[in-house]
Amino acid sequence: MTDSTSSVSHLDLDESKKTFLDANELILNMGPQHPATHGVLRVILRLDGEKVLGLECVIGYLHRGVEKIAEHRTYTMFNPYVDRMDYVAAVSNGLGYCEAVEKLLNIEAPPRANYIRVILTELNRVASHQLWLGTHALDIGAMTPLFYTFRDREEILKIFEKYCGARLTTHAFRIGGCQYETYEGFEKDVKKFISFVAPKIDEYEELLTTNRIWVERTKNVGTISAKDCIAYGVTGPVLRASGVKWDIRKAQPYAAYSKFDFEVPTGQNGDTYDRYLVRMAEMRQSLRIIQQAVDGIPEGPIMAKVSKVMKPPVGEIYHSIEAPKGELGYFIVSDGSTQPYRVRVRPPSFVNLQALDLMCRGQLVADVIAVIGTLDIVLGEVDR
Amino acid sequence: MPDFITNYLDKNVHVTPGEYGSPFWALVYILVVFGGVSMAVVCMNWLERKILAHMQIRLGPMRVGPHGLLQPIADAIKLILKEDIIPEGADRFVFWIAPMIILLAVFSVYTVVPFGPTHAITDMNIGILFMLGVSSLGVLGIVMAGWASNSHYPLIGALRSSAQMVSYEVAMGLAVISAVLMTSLNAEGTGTLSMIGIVHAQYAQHVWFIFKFFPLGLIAFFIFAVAMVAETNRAPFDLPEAESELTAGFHTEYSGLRWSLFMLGEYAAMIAVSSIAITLWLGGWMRPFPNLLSGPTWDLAFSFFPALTFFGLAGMTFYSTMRMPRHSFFRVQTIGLGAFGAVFALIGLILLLPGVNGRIQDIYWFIFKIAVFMYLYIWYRGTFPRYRFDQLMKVGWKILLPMGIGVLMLTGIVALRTELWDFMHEALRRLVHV
Amino acid sequence: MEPVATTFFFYLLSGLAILSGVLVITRKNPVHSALALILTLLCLAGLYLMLYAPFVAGVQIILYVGGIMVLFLFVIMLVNLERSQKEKQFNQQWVPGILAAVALGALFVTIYIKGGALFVRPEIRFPEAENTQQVGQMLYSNYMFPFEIASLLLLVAIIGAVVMAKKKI
Amino acid sequence: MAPITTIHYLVVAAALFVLGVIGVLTRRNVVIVLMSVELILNAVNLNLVAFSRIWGLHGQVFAIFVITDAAAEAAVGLGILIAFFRNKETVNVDEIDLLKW
Repeated sequence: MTDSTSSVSHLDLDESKKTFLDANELILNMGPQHPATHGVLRVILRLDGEKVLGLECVIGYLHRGVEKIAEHRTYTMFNPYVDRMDYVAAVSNGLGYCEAVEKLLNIEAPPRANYIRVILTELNRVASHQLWLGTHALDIGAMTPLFYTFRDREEILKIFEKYCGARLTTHAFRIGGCQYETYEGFEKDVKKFISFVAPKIDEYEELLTTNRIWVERTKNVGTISAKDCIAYGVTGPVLRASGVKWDIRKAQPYAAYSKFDFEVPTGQNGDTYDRYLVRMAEMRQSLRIIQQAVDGIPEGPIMAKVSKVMKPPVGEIYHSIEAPKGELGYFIVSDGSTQPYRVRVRPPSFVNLQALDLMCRGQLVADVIAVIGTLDIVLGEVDR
Repeated sequence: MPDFITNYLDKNVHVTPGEYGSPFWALVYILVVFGGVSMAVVCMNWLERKILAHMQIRLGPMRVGPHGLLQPIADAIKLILKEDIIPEGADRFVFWIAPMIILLAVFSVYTVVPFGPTHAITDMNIGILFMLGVSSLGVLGIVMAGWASNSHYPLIGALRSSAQMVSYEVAMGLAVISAVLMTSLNAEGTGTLSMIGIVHAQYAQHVWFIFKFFPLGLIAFFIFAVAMVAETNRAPFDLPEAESELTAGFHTEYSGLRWSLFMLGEYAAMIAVSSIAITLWLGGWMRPFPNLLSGPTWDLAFSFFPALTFFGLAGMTFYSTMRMPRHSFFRVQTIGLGAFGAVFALIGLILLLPGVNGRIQDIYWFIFKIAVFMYLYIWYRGTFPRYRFDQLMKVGWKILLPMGIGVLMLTGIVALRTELWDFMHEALRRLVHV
Repeated sequence: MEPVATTFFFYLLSGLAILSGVLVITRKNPVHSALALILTLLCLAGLYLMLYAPFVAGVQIILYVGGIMVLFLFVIMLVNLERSQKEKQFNQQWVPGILAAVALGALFVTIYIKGGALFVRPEIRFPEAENTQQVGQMLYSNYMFPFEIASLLLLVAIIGAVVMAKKKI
Repeated sequence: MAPITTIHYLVVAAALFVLGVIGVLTRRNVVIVLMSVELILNAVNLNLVAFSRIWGLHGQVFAIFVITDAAAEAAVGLGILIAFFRNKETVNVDEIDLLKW
């Protein structure tokens, strides 16, 4: 696979590597309006018959200038905007931003707030993975898992709705803690959800894990080695599926993660199937964390002392968390005013998307779809 | 009544109108069969959406009519009224004729489908060969549709589809031949390619060919069942129209009425290939156990099935009617659903009439078997992911084809086992004596 | 069973066959040519049916129309050049070519007129229902050797086609 | 109208044969030349089948052999065509006169 994946045109290929359809190379424009590009990604494929010689991603169709907007909003006012980046994991985005600003302000959220944050973030991780699984399976042609995952994701969204009134772009956290105390029966709901969803995850696995077609479609597809992952800065389940045990929740614990006992699932081959297994295992680990957090949630305040007008000291901060899709980092520069001087987001989808070309070369068109699905990109986050 | 109408109705006529040479009745049969198939496609549209929806824990169409029963009609109106777009740079003539070719190919197949010993438009000496040949014409329409659209996705879809259909036809043909081979196991030792003859052969041998030489018949049936899904471009072999890869494959550029012609062709082809499978392996129009459970008592017992089916449908409909929300908004829908159930019950009652009952048996069992196949198609679609192109080719050429050849050879060996044994015995004897 | 309206169907089918044969050799676009050829082949299959050769008709449809013509269309798509349609369609020797063909046609006509009696013989009516069986028995008895040769020929053709189309195996 | 006899079929076959010959001799596009060859083969087939009605089934068997040959011929011919097209980017017969490249 090494030689045929070179990006040279078919005319420059060695005679021995030319194939039946070399008579003409095909440029196929996939997207931005395409059912399997998860929004508005545009991929320009250079095809040799059905084999991908190389591809180029064209992004920016969903660019809203989130980073620039930040420069004209106060720290508090910018908080809801981050929800609109990775809109399927809005809680994680909010957590990352709030913690980054807290670090800049040098305050810390109270323990109860941290526990609530962990519960909601992990719930959101499950929701995000469920959405990923549904759409990924749909891309590969299995229709049914989509509806199963959406049915179960609904339960999570209901909890969000009860907690903060919003389902998707939750804006659940505030700088310094949480705005809302948990509602009556929150813990019961979460526990009920755990016992509800655990068998459902088995159900998804029953449909897919040992399904011959699924295994054939995903094994050895879009393989990426650990070395390449690190070189490209790929993080999250994609990195872990290549065998690197790197999870910021363990490596640089934030919120209350140091208090919980959980494992970081890894794969070996770095192919689409391993990424699938890793994400499935991650869902189970998330449930474990939620269980522990709900059981051990402390009483106490949920908001640290934060002044109404936030004026962080001059300086800069980089804080990253483990979002469902990988390392989500915020780099904030403060000039001492109420508004950040510069906010730079390190979106995991954007960084992971870089590896698409590497992972797809020499594979078939159908694999490009599978790989786009397995990278779990959200265009809102890629384009910001 | 004129002679050309009454002649065929004579009690002594036990052949299809085509064989009898009655153009009038052949035309009647053609109209009934084609109309019936079109109706079946419309019902299939609703059923697929409903069954798939219930497999996927949702309700499916619910708005147009009670339980979405009028949805196919609404769809048809929508498709007819939609703008008919022909892309710039398309080859207009080929673009226009491609869906026609598919429809022509698919509907021609129905001329030899035996819904009963005399309920076919005609019976041909080359029936099964004709069916395979004509159904393979559909690929021409697909190739032309893809090429004429002057666009990349349809072109790739068309190339995929032609390669797929051509390769699976080989395995399909081998499976069919092994079934045809089984028809020759009679006193004269001559088999038949005629569709009606194949079913009669199963009756004469007291076994459906799926159970003949167990498991050889079953394997051949399995090969055919896989190949027929691939032939009709249905999940999990729906690569030519893979939505997530090629948007819609060869019919990406089609819209409105032309697009619906493709859909009509696809569903009609599903029914057509299912009826080949039923005729070859599942005893065609025969009811279960026609030899084992014979006699007037069993005949009477089985003759209640058509009516019972319709009473069951009527019962389901009445139950749904009871469960309709009691609100004035739903009054029309509730009445409509009740009327629908009443129609079902009425059909059931009509089917109980002795005159009708005797004539409807064959058709009922044939359609019942088709319905099972249609359900399987929907089930596949709800369960399986999609194969990749190279894997699809691998399955076709490296698994099904050798299996087909093996089954064919084994069937031949088993069929001629006594002759083979005698031959070997004789050869060995001579060898020893020499 | 007696065929219905034999004369009408004969003229219809043969007229269509010849008309689309003309289209095959005159169209600029090879796809249109292929379409016309498919129509010719189907008409010929109909004529075979009228000649009590249903098996040949079936083989004609399944092999020619379903197999060979798909191959043709496939190749046309691969090698179809926009510019080849704008080029000259007929080569320099088209006048002698047509003359030779017309001379050949005249020869045929002469033979048919002069030797008309040769072709008039009583028809042998085979039972149509037995056609396939009889052809099969003939293939496996009288023509066993040619049959095997034909299978060999097909094998050679498969290998040849693969070798030709795939330059480096 | 007169009943249809063997001679009628022979005339149709002759017409198709002549058309095929014209196609082979005059067209430049190799694909169409190959199609004309198919036309010729089919004319022969029609003759064979027409004769089989008065001479016995041998004609039909031969027609089947001819169809087999046509399949082989088309496969190899089109294979050559593809190999040629890859090298010369043309499908015109009168440019295939080098015997080597």
